Amino acid sequence: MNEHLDRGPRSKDELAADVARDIPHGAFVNLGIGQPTTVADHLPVGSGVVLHTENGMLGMGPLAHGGPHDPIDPDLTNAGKVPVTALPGASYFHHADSFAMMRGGHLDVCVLGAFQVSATGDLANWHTGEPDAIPAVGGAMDLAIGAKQVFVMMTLFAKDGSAKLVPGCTYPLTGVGCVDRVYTDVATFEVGPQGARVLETFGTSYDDLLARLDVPLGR
Amino acid sequence: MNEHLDRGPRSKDELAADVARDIPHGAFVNLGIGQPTTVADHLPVGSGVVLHTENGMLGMGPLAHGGPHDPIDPDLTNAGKVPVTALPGASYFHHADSFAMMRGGHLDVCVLGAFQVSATGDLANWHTGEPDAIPAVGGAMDLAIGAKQVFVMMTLFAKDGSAKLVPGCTYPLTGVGCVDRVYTDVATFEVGPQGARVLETFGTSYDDLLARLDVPLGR
Amino acid sequence: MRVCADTDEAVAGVEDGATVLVGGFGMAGMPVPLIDALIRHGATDLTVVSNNAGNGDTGLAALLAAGRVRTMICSFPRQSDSWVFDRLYREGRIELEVVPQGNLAERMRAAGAGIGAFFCPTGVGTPLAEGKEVREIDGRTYLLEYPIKGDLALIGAHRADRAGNLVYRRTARNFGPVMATAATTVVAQVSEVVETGEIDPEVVVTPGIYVDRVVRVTT
Amino acid sequence: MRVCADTDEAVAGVEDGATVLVGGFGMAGMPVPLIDALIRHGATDLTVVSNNAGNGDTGLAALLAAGRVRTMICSFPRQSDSWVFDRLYREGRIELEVVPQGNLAERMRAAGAGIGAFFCPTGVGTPLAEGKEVREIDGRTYLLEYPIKGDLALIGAHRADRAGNLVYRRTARNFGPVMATAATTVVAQVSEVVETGEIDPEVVVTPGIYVDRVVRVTT
Repeated sequence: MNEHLDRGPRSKDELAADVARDIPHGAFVNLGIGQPTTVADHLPVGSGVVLHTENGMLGMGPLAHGGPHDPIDPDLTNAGKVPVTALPGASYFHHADSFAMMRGGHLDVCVLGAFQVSATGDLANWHTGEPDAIPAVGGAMDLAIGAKQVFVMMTLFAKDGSAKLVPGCTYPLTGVGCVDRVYTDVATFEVGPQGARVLETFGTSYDDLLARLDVPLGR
Repeated sequence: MNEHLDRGPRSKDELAADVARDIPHGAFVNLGIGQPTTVADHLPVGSGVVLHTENGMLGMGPLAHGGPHDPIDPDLTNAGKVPVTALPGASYFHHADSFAMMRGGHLDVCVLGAFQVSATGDLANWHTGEPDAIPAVGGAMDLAIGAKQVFVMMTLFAKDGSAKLVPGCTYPLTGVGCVDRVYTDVATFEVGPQGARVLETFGTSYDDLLARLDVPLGR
Repeated sequence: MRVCADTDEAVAGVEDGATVLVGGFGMAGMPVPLIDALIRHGATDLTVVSNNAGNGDTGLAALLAAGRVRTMICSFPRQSDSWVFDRLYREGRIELEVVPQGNLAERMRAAGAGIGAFFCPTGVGTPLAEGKEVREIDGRTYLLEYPIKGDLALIGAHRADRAGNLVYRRTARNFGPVMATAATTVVAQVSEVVETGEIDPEVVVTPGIYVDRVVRVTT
Repeated sequence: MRVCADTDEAVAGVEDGATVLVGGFGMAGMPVPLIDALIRHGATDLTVVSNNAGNGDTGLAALLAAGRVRTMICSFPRQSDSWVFDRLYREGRIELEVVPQGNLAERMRAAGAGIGAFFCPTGVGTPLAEGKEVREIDGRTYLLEYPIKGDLALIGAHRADRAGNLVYRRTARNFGPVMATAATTVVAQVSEVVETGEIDPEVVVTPGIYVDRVVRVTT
C-alpha cells in the first residue's frame, strides 16, 4: 500500500487519469454516464482500448463537436444520448446483441459511478431510496453484473460527511458483490468476498481511513 | 369432402402441386428435405411465396445447376446441403437467428415428410426406433413446432401395407400435436385436437379409408 | 408487406388496450411521425414499451399527455425533459414497470424467438428482483424473466425494400430489430424505399418476414 | 486480437479435454484448415460441438479418425458419407449427444449471452425430452435447456479486419457468429484480412470483441 501524504486528495481529473492508467492495453471497456465518461480523455494514444456503448456500438470515438471531422449526427450517440463519433474498426449492433455482449462477460472493464459500495462489492447507484423518487434503472443493473471487472469512481464521503464505502448499502442495490475496485478522491480500494483493502491513499493516511470508515480495511 | 373416384391415387408430382396450391399467396415457407422440396417446382409464378432455409436464408431460389445464371457456390446451399440460388430480396442470417425465426412462429407454413402422423397431429419423422440406428434429428423437431401451419406429405400406407395415419405413433415422436394437414397419395386429411377429418380422396372412397385406417375419420 | 401511402394508413387498425412497442433510444430511431399518427388514430388504454418515457412535449410525450397510455414499461423514465411522464406518474394516472435495459431487450427477443422464459443474472438481490423466481445454476444466481410481446411495433429504420427488408443507421438501430421480431404487426418508418433486390442480402438487418408495413417519412 | 502467421499458431494452446466448437453446415463455413491444424497439434479427449459429425475422410472426420474426440455434440451425425463417425459409434468408441439444430444454436447463444438456462418448446414429448425439466408457461409446454460453452471455437468467415471484425459469405455464415460468442478462445479462418476501418461498421456480423485470432487461408 502506498500512502501519499505529501499531497491533497485527487482532483476529478487525476482520478480519471488513474482509472485510465489501470485499464489494460487493448481492453474492451464501457464507461458509465457522468464522471466515468471522462476516463476516455485520459486513455493514452495507442492504448488500443475499445469503447462499448450499450446503445449498440463498439469503437466509440470522442464526442462530436460539429466540426468537419466530427459532425453531429442524431443517429450516432452514446448512452447519455450525446452525439459522438465512430473510430475505424467500429461496429453497430442492436440492443439485444449489445446487452448479450455485456451480460455474457465479454467486456473487460466497466467503470461506474456510485452512491454507495459495500466492502464486499455490493453496488448502489440507481436509486436514492426516497419514497417519491421515480425509479429509473436504465442499463445500470446490466452493467453492474456484466463486465469481467467493475471499477467504481466516486468521492469517498457524501456532502453530509457520511462514508460511501459502507459495511452494507442502505440505498437500494444495483448489484450484489459485483464491484472489484473503488477509486475515490482520497484512496483506492479493492473490494470483494475478502472485504475491503486499501491500495493507495491521497492526502490521507491508512489510519485516518480506518478511523473514518465503518468497515475493516486490509492493507 | 370431395371423393375423386374416377381416377387413381395422386402421383408425387400431383401431390406436390396440390400442396403448392394450398400455400397462401406471399407466405413464408420452409420446405423440408426430400419430397417437400419438390413443392417449390409447383409454386405458380407470382405466388409471392418466400422460401426459408434453416441454415440461414430467406428468399431461396431454385437449385443451382452451374449455368451462367445459377453458378454453383459452395457457400450457398439449402438445408440438404445442395447448392441453390438466391432471389432478389433475399437475406442471410446466422443459425440462432434462423431458428428464432422458426421457433417464434414467424413462418406461415412448413412442409415435412413423415413416417407416421397421429389423428391428433403428433409427428414421427426423425427416427425409425430401430435399436441400432444412429439417432440424428437435425432441424426436424424445431421445424415441427415452429411454423403457424405444418403440412405433411407422405404415402398413406407403408410398403408393408401398414397405415401411416395412426391412432398414436409407434415410432419415436418428433413433435406433439404439431401437424395440421396430411397430404397423401390417396387422400388429404386435417388432423388436430378434434381428430382426423378427410378433406379429399383420390382413387379411393371415404368408406374404403374408414375400413383401412384404425382411426375415426370425420368428413 | 405493404408500402403505405402515409403514416395514418401505417397505424390503422390498432385497438384500444393494445401493447405497443416503440423503438428508439432518446431521439435516435424514435419513430415520431408514427407516434403522431397513433395519436390521431385515437387508440387508448395502451401499454407502451419503450426505453424511455417521452422527452419534451412531442412524440411519446404527446401520446402520454393525450391520456392514451395506461401502463409504461421502460428502463429509464426519469430524464431532464420527461415532465409529462413525471406529472402523470405523480398524479397516479399512469402505471410504471421499470425493467433493466438489457432485460427489456432480451424479454422482447424471447417473445420473438419462441422462448418461454429465461434465467437472467441481471437484478439479482435488488428491489427489481421482488416476486421473481430465483435459481442457482452452476454457482451463479439468476432470476426467471418472461417474454414481452407486442400487438404493434413502431420502429424507425433507414431504408426498406419492397419486400420489407430493413437496414438502420448507426446507433439508431438500437431496439428496432428486436421489436420487429416481437410484435404481431410491425410498422417501420424509413427515409427511403427501394426496389426489392437493391439491398445486399448480406447486410439486411431485419428480414422482411418481420415487417408488415413500411412508410416513407421525410425528416 | 492477433493475426496469426499460420493455422498452427492459430490453434496453439488448446488442451486435452477441451470443448471445441466447430462451425459449418456441411462444407459451407467448415474450417477444414483449422481442423487439420488441430489434428497436428495433437490435443485429445476432446468434446466437439458441430452440426454434423464429419463427412468423408477429411476435416472433422479426420479428427474423429485420429481418435481425438471423446464426445460429439451435434444435431445430425448420420449422413451418407459419415462412415468414420458411424464406425466409431458402433464400436462404442465415441459418445454422442444429439441436440435439435435450433437448440444447439440457442444453447450456444445462451452461453455467449450470459443466460443461465431457457425454456424452449422444441422436443417436448419426444425421446430427447428425457431427463429435462418440463414447465407449462401461458398454456404451452417447454423444456429447460442449458448453455453450451466452448473452450475453443474454430470458425470459417470470409473477411476480417485487423480488429477482428468479421463478415461471412451467404449461408456459410450459419453457426459462426453464434460460436464466436460462446467460446473462451475464438479462432477464425478467413479468405482475406483487411486494414482496420475497411469493413463498414454497419455490416460487421461478428464484432472484433469476440475474436481472439485470425488466420488467412487459401482455399
